[in-house]
Amino acid sequence: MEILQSGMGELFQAPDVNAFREWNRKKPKGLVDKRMTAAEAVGRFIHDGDCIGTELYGTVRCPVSLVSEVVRQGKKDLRVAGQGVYELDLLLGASLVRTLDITYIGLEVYGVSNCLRREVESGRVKCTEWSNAGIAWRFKAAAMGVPFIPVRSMLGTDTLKYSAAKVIECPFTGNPMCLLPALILDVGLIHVHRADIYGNAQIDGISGFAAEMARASKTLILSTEEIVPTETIRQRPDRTIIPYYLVDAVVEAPFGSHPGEMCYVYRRDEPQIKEWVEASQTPETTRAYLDKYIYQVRDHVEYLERVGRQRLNALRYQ
Amino acid sequence: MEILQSGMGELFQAPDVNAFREWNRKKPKGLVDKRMTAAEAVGRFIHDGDCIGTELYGTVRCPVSLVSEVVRQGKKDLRVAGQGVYELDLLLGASLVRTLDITYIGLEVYGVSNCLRREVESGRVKCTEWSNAGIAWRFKAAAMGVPFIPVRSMLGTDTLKYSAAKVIECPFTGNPMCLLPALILDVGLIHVHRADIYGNAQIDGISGFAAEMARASKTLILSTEEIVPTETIRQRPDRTIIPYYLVDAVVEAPFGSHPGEMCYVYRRDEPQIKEWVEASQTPETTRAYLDKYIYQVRDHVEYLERVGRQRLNALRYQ
Amino acid sequence: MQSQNANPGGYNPAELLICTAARLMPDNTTAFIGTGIPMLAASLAQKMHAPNLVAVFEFGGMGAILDKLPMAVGEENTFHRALAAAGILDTIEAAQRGFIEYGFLGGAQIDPYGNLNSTVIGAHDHPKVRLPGSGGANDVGSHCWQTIAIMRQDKQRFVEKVDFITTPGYLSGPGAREAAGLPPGTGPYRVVTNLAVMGYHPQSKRMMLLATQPGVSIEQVLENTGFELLVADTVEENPPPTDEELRLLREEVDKDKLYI
Amino acid sequence: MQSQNANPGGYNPAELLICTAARLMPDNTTAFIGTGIPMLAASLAQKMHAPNLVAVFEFGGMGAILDKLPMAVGEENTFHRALAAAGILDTIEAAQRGFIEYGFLGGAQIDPYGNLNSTVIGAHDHPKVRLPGSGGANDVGSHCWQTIAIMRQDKQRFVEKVDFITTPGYLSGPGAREAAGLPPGTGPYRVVTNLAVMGYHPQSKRMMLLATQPGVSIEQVLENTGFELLVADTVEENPPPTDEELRLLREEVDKDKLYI
Repeated sequence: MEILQSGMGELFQAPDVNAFREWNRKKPKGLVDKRMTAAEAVGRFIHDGDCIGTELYGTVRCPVSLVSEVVRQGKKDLRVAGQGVYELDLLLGASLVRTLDITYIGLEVYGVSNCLRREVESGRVKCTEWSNAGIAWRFKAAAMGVPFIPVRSMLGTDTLKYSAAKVIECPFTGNPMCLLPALILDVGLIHVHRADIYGNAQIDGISGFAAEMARASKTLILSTEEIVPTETIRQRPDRTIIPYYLVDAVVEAPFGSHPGEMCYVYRRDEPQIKEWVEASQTPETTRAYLDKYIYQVRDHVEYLERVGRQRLNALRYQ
Repeated sequence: MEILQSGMGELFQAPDVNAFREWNRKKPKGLVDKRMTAAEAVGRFIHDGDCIGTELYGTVRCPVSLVSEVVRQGKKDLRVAGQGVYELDLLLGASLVRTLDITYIGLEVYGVSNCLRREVESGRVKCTEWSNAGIAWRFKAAAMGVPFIPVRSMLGTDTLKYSAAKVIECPFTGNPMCLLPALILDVGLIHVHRADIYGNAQIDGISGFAAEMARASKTLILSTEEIVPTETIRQRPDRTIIPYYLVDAVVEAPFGSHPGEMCYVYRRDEPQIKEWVEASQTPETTRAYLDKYIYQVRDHVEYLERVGRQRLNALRYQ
Repeated sequence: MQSQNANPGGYNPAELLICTAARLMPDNTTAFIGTGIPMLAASLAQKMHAPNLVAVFEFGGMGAILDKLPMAVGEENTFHRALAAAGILDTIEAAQRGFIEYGFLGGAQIDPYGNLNSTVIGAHDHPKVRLPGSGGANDVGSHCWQTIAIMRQDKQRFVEKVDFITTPGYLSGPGAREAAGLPPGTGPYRVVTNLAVMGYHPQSKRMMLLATQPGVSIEQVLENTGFELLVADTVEENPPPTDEELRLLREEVDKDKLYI
Repeated sequence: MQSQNANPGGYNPAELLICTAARLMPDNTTAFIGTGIPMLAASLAQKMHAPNLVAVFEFGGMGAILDKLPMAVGEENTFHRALAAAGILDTIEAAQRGFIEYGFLGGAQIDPYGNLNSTVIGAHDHPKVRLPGSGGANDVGSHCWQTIAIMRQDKQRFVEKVDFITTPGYLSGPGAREAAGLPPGTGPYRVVTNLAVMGYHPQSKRMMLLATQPGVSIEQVLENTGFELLVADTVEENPPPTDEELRLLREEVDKDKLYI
């Protein structure tokens, strides 16, 4: 069973599933009230240099209020995994990122990310490449508790060459297979439709890679549109996509994905996204945007007031 | 990357993911009415010698009406995968099985399966061993479209020695890992709570390994407690656990899991299960049971009549 | 069994096993629960000292409130008012990831290292008795931090060498699990029988008698063990089931007399 | 672009690309759809000749009815009255299993074998321009049976050698995909641009001009290609968008003028 190729990208986080097991064993299994403010959650659980990730993608169900708090507290040298539009752009715009397990960071219909360009082209941020499913599969491997997962993406390309994947000869079929190393996050940030005070969480619509990332995170901070009674969870246990024992903090955050969307609840705020697209073009205007929406507001409530209740309500599905 | 150990059990079905791709490409992608009788579905899609599997387990949401039809039609030399209580016992009792990818076949609180004992101890059925999760993971590998999946079950045991798994040295950590070969079924049989005429299906409560097995089956026969309008599916697309394009036949079968249970709909029929436990002890009484409930009834409707509507209704949750 | 006669209040062997197992389940922890005695023990523990014992059932139920007893591993009662109802891979992968502390196991044979056989008596390819097979046992025994075997104790069941290692105990002894690739720090914790409670010697990993059941002597335990059983320096005698335990068990846990 | 002036009815370059792409989508098939032109093309195809075109969106939407246009890959409109709304692994694994026939791709550069670059211009570790990266492109290009690239055509984009192979085309030529372990029988199918529609030579796997857009000459296509482009024996000229196509596009598909 030969190793045919090894990607030369740096592996920013070791797939140490045994250490992950030890960590998970120590997480509390009792039903503990985990509600706290974003300031407290980010302050307690995110450290400079941590390997973090966000879910979902493309301004859809993104943990914007949590990421804004990370920016506000200036957590730095972050090793960030994933794909992002607005939420990862904020971290890059604030120069808080040291490495990227990157698959896609851009502004979708509005083009490339200027923040990404500035940070990477200057050499401040180092990138290891993956595909979208590649990152999700890496979370899946960690969620399974195994150090790698075999896939048929990335084969034959520079994406693989600049990744930390390996190609082996399949011991059952003899064909080349790509093995992706598990990606265990120090901290995962996920925004959900509803959760109870213990962290049992439900999501409506597409699930993205929430199930996988939640299970791949040593520490998991949830923000939620609303807190619901545990009885709501117990009535429909098959809707629990994230069980409480994975969760370390539950932060109530209505409009927590704004200016992104939350399916069935509110649409995305196109003017504000365009405001960011414009602002992100230069460091100075980027800074001004961050001042306006993050540094100069105390918390998510103040942010929502700055945006304006009337404007927010207009985004709601009736 | 060394192969440390190879299980000496026979691999009854090759993990040929490329052939599986070709097969899946040819499956119809249009919305076609797939309703048919169990007789038609089993007659058209199951052949002597096929590799088949059933879901769930332990008299819970089992495709009993479909398996009964397989017995009725005498499909033989079957290669059967999985775990079972009543439903696989029927196949063994009717001597239709040639090989077993076995994890557990027994009568749970009522003890060992006499049908299994007779068939295996006589040498009529050959077994390759796996764990419960092992079989589900093998389906998961097939569902992913990859020839194997790494796990940490089965290591160090005779379960592995008599399986067709392999142990390799992990190229990322150096630790031994068990690789399970993908299990691609010729035909999968699944009973669901509701489906539309195209095969879009929902399940309530625990999902067992329905998602994985459905995606690991070249041909998938669904039985369903009820047929619902497609609009019901479209209203809650996040409840679709089996999308229509996986499905080849939709068989309406209220009480399709009887004498097993269907969560939230009806309880299991303890007296009839005990009747089987008793009957299965000798070949003669086994045959008499099969006569009574399968060979001498034309179809599932006649079966339900023989059981008795009043008795069935008493099993319903109010 | 002796216990029934030894206790003036009167309890049957099943009740004794259930109460003994229930006492081993702490509050605020996770345990893989199978049908039968572990289920009753978990329900009793929830009603006694462990209201927040999180019962995990292999086919997807997590955190059920065990008001009614299931007769099968996937039944509705395994996810009755549960916190989550997922699938088998979600629960076993949670165990593989280190989230499940305890697992309960049974078997036809057990050896001094806690290896369990539930596959065959005799040779695999020409078995004297074909047993059901691993089921989830191998998974539970591989991934849970601590496993507890519940069995009837006699020389046919407690043997020097099992005919087939279905589920890993300490395999051939110290270090063998880790060498095989099983997660470090996992392995057999207790064996609960009608006669005794046993653990494992911390260095040699061989089975060791820790406590006898009420009215059972150390000699009786040794006579009913087919291998050399280590004996702890101090062997306690388990207190019998209390009136409250028996009342809960009979009036609430198994009020329909499904099991006891 | 030339096409706008060449057509008396008047349509813009985006409308031309959308109509050209829509015509490539048959009914009763599956296609991976990304934001932008593929989305509009899929919606138009559903309203024209392909009511049962199954649009699959990477992050989980399958079989949506495309009444409204999404601005992002995971937006509610990607699973509006869909048949299933799952997660990214469910859709990509369906592709890995062979269920997805067509995939749409874009990129900053394409080479004669259909390899695409959306990662960097310049060297990876010292890029002139850091582009967004693969996203789902590599997955779509690896697993779908047939991929269709939609791009603007000029010599900067159609190059002999891309700076970085983000997404596999035919790699270095015939047999290279299979040798790399990619699924046999997959690969680039068409390239749709403002100037032409290209395919690939069945043996050499090099890009080949099949049809020009309305009013565009073969020479114009060759002049705007940075490598030797094969030319089919017969090169058709695509018919311009029909009145009905344009009406549906403007009045129904993109009635809020989000894209066109």
